[in-house]
Amino acid sequence: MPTKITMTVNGQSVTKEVEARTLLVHFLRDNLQLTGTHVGCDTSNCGACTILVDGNAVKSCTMLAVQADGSEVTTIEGLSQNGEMHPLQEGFREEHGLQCGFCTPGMIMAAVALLDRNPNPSEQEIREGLEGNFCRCTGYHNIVRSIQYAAKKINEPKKAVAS
Amino acid sequence: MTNYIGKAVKRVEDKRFLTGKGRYTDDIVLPGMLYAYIVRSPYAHAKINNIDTSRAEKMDGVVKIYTGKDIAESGINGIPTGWQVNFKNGDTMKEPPHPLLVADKARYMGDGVAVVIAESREEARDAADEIDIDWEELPAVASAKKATEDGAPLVHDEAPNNKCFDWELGNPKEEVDKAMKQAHHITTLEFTNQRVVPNAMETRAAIGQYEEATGKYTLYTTSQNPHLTRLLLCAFVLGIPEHRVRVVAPDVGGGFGSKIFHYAEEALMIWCSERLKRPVKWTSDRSEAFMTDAHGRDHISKAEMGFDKEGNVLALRVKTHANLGAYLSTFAPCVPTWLHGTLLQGLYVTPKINVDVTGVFTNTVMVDAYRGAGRPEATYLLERLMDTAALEMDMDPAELRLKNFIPPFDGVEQPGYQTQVALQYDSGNYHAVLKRALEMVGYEKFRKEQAEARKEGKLLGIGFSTYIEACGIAPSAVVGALGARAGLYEVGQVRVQPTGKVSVFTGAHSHGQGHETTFAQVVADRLGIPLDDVEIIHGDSDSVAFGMGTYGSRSLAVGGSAIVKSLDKIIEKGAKIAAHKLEASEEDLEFAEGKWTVKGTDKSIAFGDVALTAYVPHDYPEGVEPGMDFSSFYDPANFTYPYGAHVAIVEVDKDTGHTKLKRFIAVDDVGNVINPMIVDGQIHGGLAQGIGQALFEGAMYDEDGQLINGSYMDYTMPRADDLPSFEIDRTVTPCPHNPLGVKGAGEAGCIGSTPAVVNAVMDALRPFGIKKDLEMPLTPERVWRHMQS
Amino acid sequence: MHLKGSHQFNAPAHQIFKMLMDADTLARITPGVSELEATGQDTYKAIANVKMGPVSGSFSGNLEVAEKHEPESFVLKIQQNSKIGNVAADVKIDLEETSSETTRLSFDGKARLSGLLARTGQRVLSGVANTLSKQFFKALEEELENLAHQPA
Amino acid sequence: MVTNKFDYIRAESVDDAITLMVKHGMDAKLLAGGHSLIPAMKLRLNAPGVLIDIRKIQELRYIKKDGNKLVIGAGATHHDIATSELAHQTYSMLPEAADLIGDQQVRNIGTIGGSLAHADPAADWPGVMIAAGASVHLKGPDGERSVPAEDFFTGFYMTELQENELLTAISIPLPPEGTRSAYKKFMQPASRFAIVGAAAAVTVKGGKIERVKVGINGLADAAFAAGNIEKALVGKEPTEANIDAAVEGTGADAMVMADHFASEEYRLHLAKVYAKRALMAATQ
Repeated sequence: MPTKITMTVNGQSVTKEVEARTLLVHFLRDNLQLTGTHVGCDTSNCGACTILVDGNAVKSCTMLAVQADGSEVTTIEGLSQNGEMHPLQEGFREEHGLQCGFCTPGMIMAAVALLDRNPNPSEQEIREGLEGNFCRCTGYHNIVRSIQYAAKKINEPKKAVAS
Repeated sequence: MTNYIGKAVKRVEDKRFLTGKGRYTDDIVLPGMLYAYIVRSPYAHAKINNIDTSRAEKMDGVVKIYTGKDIAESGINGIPTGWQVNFKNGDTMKEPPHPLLVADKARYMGDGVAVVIAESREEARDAADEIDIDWEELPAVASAKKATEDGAPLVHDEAPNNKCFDWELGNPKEEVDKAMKQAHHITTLEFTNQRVVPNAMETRAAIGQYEEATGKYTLYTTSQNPHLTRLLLCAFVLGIPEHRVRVVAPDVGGGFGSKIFHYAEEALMIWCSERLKRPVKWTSDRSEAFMTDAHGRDHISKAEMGFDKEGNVLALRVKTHANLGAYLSTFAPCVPTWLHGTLLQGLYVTPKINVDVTGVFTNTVMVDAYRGAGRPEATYLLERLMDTAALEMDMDPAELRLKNFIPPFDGVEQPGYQTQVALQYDSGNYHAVLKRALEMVGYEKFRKEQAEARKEGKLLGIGFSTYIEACGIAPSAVVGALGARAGLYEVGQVRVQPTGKVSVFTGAHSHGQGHETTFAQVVADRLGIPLDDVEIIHGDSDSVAFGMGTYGSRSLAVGGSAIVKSLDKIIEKGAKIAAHKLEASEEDLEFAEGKWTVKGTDKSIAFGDVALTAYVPHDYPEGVEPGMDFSSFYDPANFTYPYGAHVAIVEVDKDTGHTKLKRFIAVDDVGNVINPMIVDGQIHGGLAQGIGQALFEGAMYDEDGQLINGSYMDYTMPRADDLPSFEIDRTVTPCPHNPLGVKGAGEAGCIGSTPAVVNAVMDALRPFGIKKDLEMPLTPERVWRHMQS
Repeated sequence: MHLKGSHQFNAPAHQIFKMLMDADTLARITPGVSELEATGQDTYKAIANVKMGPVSGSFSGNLEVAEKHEPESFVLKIQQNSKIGNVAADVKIDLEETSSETTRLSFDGKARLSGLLARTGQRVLSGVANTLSKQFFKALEEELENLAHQPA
Repeated sequence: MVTNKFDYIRAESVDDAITLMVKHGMDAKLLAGGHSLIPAMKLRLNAPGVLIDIRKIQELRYIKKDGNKLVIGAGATHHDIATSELAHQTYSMLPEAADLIGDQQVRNIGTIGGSLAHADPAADWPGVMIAAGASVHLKGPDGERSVPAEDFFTGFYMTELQENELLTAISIPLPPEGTRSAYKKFMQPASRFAIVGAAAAVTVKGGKIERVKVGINGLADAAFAAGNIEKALVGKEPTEANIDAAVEGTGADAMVMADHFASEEYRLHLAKVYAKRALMAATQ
């Protein structure tokens, strides 16, 4: 029995009919063609499917689309603003925080939430903050650097933007 | 600025990945696409008495269900292997059929039995639950050693004692035995190099698309090796015409070896699509991936190393049982033999070496190349022997290595080093990497700290590992003689467009390695044009002439060299055109900074103008063809031989046995470096995987052949907080036989790191006596038990 | 998976043995078993529903009582299949009279799991086994108590 | 990755949820955070016909002081507790344990009520609740009742919750002055559930231990109170030697679990080590 759901995804309101069992990640990928959110496991460990729901990082493979009815959802596709990369996207590029790119969207979304709560994390706090995200390519070394890069950029006085 | 080689150029591929616009196989949706779900054996070994699909066929959305019987009746050959290793007595290795779906009997937990094809993923999954299979469970065997014992269950009736082959390399056994007799000290280790699961973050997926109107087949697949997949698919499995088959490996989310091989699902999707006249997609779940992706390692070895009084190595004797799994995967026979036995010289002047390997079938998923493939196993064996010998002989493990290293040679002035096990090393200065690593670690200071810590009851340990690997696989004639059923050259095509922009087609495949950047750097640098004017195209058999894929750290050494060959041809032809336009002779021209200049003058013509002339040949040299497009096949003269020294420092919790990796130092020599940022990244990733094997990872089959840790709830993947920041450096000894002087960096980290960590734990446990039979992964309980014993 | 446990009952061995040989009683006290139907001498068809935390499955298969040595011991052979995996177990049950009115029941055996259960259930298996055996012992105790309270 | 089919109903209130449970009976499951249930359903280890979603019931999501008690609504997420100043002031082991559950994504969604009702023996909350002397509040069609945490966990995934009952809140008596607490956990490296977790709450007065409560999870099929420690330590000085002696025998009469990560023997050893670590952290 399909259910009608409405949510705001990357700033746009969408209304669709879904089966109750449709996972949020499948809803994003199949119904909205937002294939940047990936599925890396089936036990809620790897974090490749991490997105923001109402500002909180969640694993979209462990949430039903119907549970997100009425929510505000942000995926990797909604992160850049006005064609400008988010400091984390920039950081991952500058510090070579990605290789195959598969874990990257989930990793970045988890990092967005991490910096949101702790704008000045230590290396250890970054490493612990990423416990819900697996990367098999980078050994995490450059991911940590990428997040440090972004933290620095976010915390810089906004004079560059103002001028 | 067009000087790109050696610069940490930011990756050109990143933008799409960072914005969620990567295009992986499962992202692709084709019109009219159907979805496949594969029903798999829950048993490691079982007869299929009957399959009843009648209820499932009536389920909503089900289009068709095929079983192993349908496959058998259509007369399809199974999946072949790409390498032949014969028995010592000359008999051909056992190569039992490997059907796309089994009809009579399942031979490992996960063996495909039936495929349900439905209008949606959900409907295919629902219907699969309604298939009734009458199984008759048979006794199973999972251990390579047990499988060879008399009376063990037989995986294939045609392979007595489950032996696929037995194989020997090195000096005659009698010579080695004789040398051992003269040894002052012999260090012996018996251990398992455990089975690990590659776990690329993207699971495998395949879409088969057959278009009736054109007779064309397209396979989208998560492959490191699209052309080889096409060749195997067409020539061996389905017998379909290769010129009508296109294999596309789009963005691929990591491979680490597991995506080199041609898998049954790829052929199955094409076969189903041909019958149903609609595209069919299969995407593996992670649980399915654990059961069906080829695993790595799984050697049971006995290794003995003999030393004289001064600690000089006299001889090495190795006996290995290598688990191959239930069927032969693409490179399976090659990994424990030619990629393992040949590396047992290591960095040492061991005068006598004999290695004996038995390849064994078991009721487990296939075992094949995993990052390093054979070389990590060889390195683990040697480096555990070295540290253990040092402990037993009360010598310093670093000193023992320095004493036994092969002296430096550059492969130009001094010849390459001929080993006892078939290979000839290209160039190396092994003392330099270890000395640099010791310096970085602050070795003397550490030993003092360690002594202090021990007084306080703290368990600090340091472990070493030095390694060499054979990469840049490989000279075709050599590998052909060793049993490869294909050549191992690479193809590089450079197409200069009329406006001077350059499209480069490579048979190497990038799935994280950054070819689109590194290769573009090589091209832009050589042609003296902006990086942005170069596009690297890979992974599509319709675009690229041919290719042997990416594995064995071969892309730049072999694939890059093929591109360089084509670039040379472009520059040579360009010179003819330039000479004509400049009214000078070719010999008077020089090519630099993207232009041909008449030596000693300011008369020049830019690359772009020459390109345009080649395509608009109004005023053109006689006898020269229009256009600028060259393809080259590069077949290397030898393997390349990266090497390095790794050092781990650990602290073991005395109460729990938990190991904390505190520092990891790696000094690698991968030859010349095109993009240091990318090389560093490759090293980091390899280190994490090697450390993972030492401390966390290991596939566990119980004695009934059930994989009992087939999910991330039970199989430990290294996480960010399990690892320290890595301290890495390198030395540069160029490869003397390829035009770029590169050796390869993809596997280095994974090869050197595992034994360093294990050795460090053993060193930490030194106050409890000399511990050597601790099995990987070094779980807290195992370490704790050692402290109790 | 190794299955092992023991419990002391306030009843003589022959009484417990008899009770365990009775299909109706066995169906009542075996956790999850909803149906036990005799298919021959000491062989049964069994249907079980196991609901425990994250796992819920309907099993069906056979149960056989073998190597009977009344009243000391017997072997329970169980084969149960389900969509989430299959279980095969051989469990030896020993009844040792510790006094004229008390008996120690011990079991020792092996359960072999296959499929999804084997692959994903390792973390929970020994807990499941512990709880199931606790439930079994408790139910058997209650059954014995009921019997004791019934007029002879 | 595809669950069986089911119907989904979002409950608007606690009473609504209870009515729905009564209506749908055994076929229904409550969906709180869903981080245990949904993965099991994706693997088809479980297939309820109806899911009653209680995640959005606002009346369940709070952390407040009520008289001499800290009351945590069942819908409070692990993250809510990890960042609650009130929880920290009451027992520092509350945010300490919350922070060790899963990962940030899990903590954002997973709820304390869901975790306690699920009663995974390797979960962290049961041991902490026992050490805190908490009571679990339940509401069903026949009214409300409360059960001491110590009695609530009855077995593997089994609790005192009866059919159609909903766990609504946890109340924790405010500890006497001089009380400190800690939660220490030895993680299963893959899942990061506890192989052994030990929560300790210790009240020291005049240099002597006046009250001590230790809850152990992960070791046995249900979390339990380590009575041996309590007996051994009350009235004693909180010295390392006394603690060493007190943790001997921890879990000796428990039905200890074993798996390929940790044998019975090792788990028992860890129980002692972690009980000691928690006690040391709460006293030194």
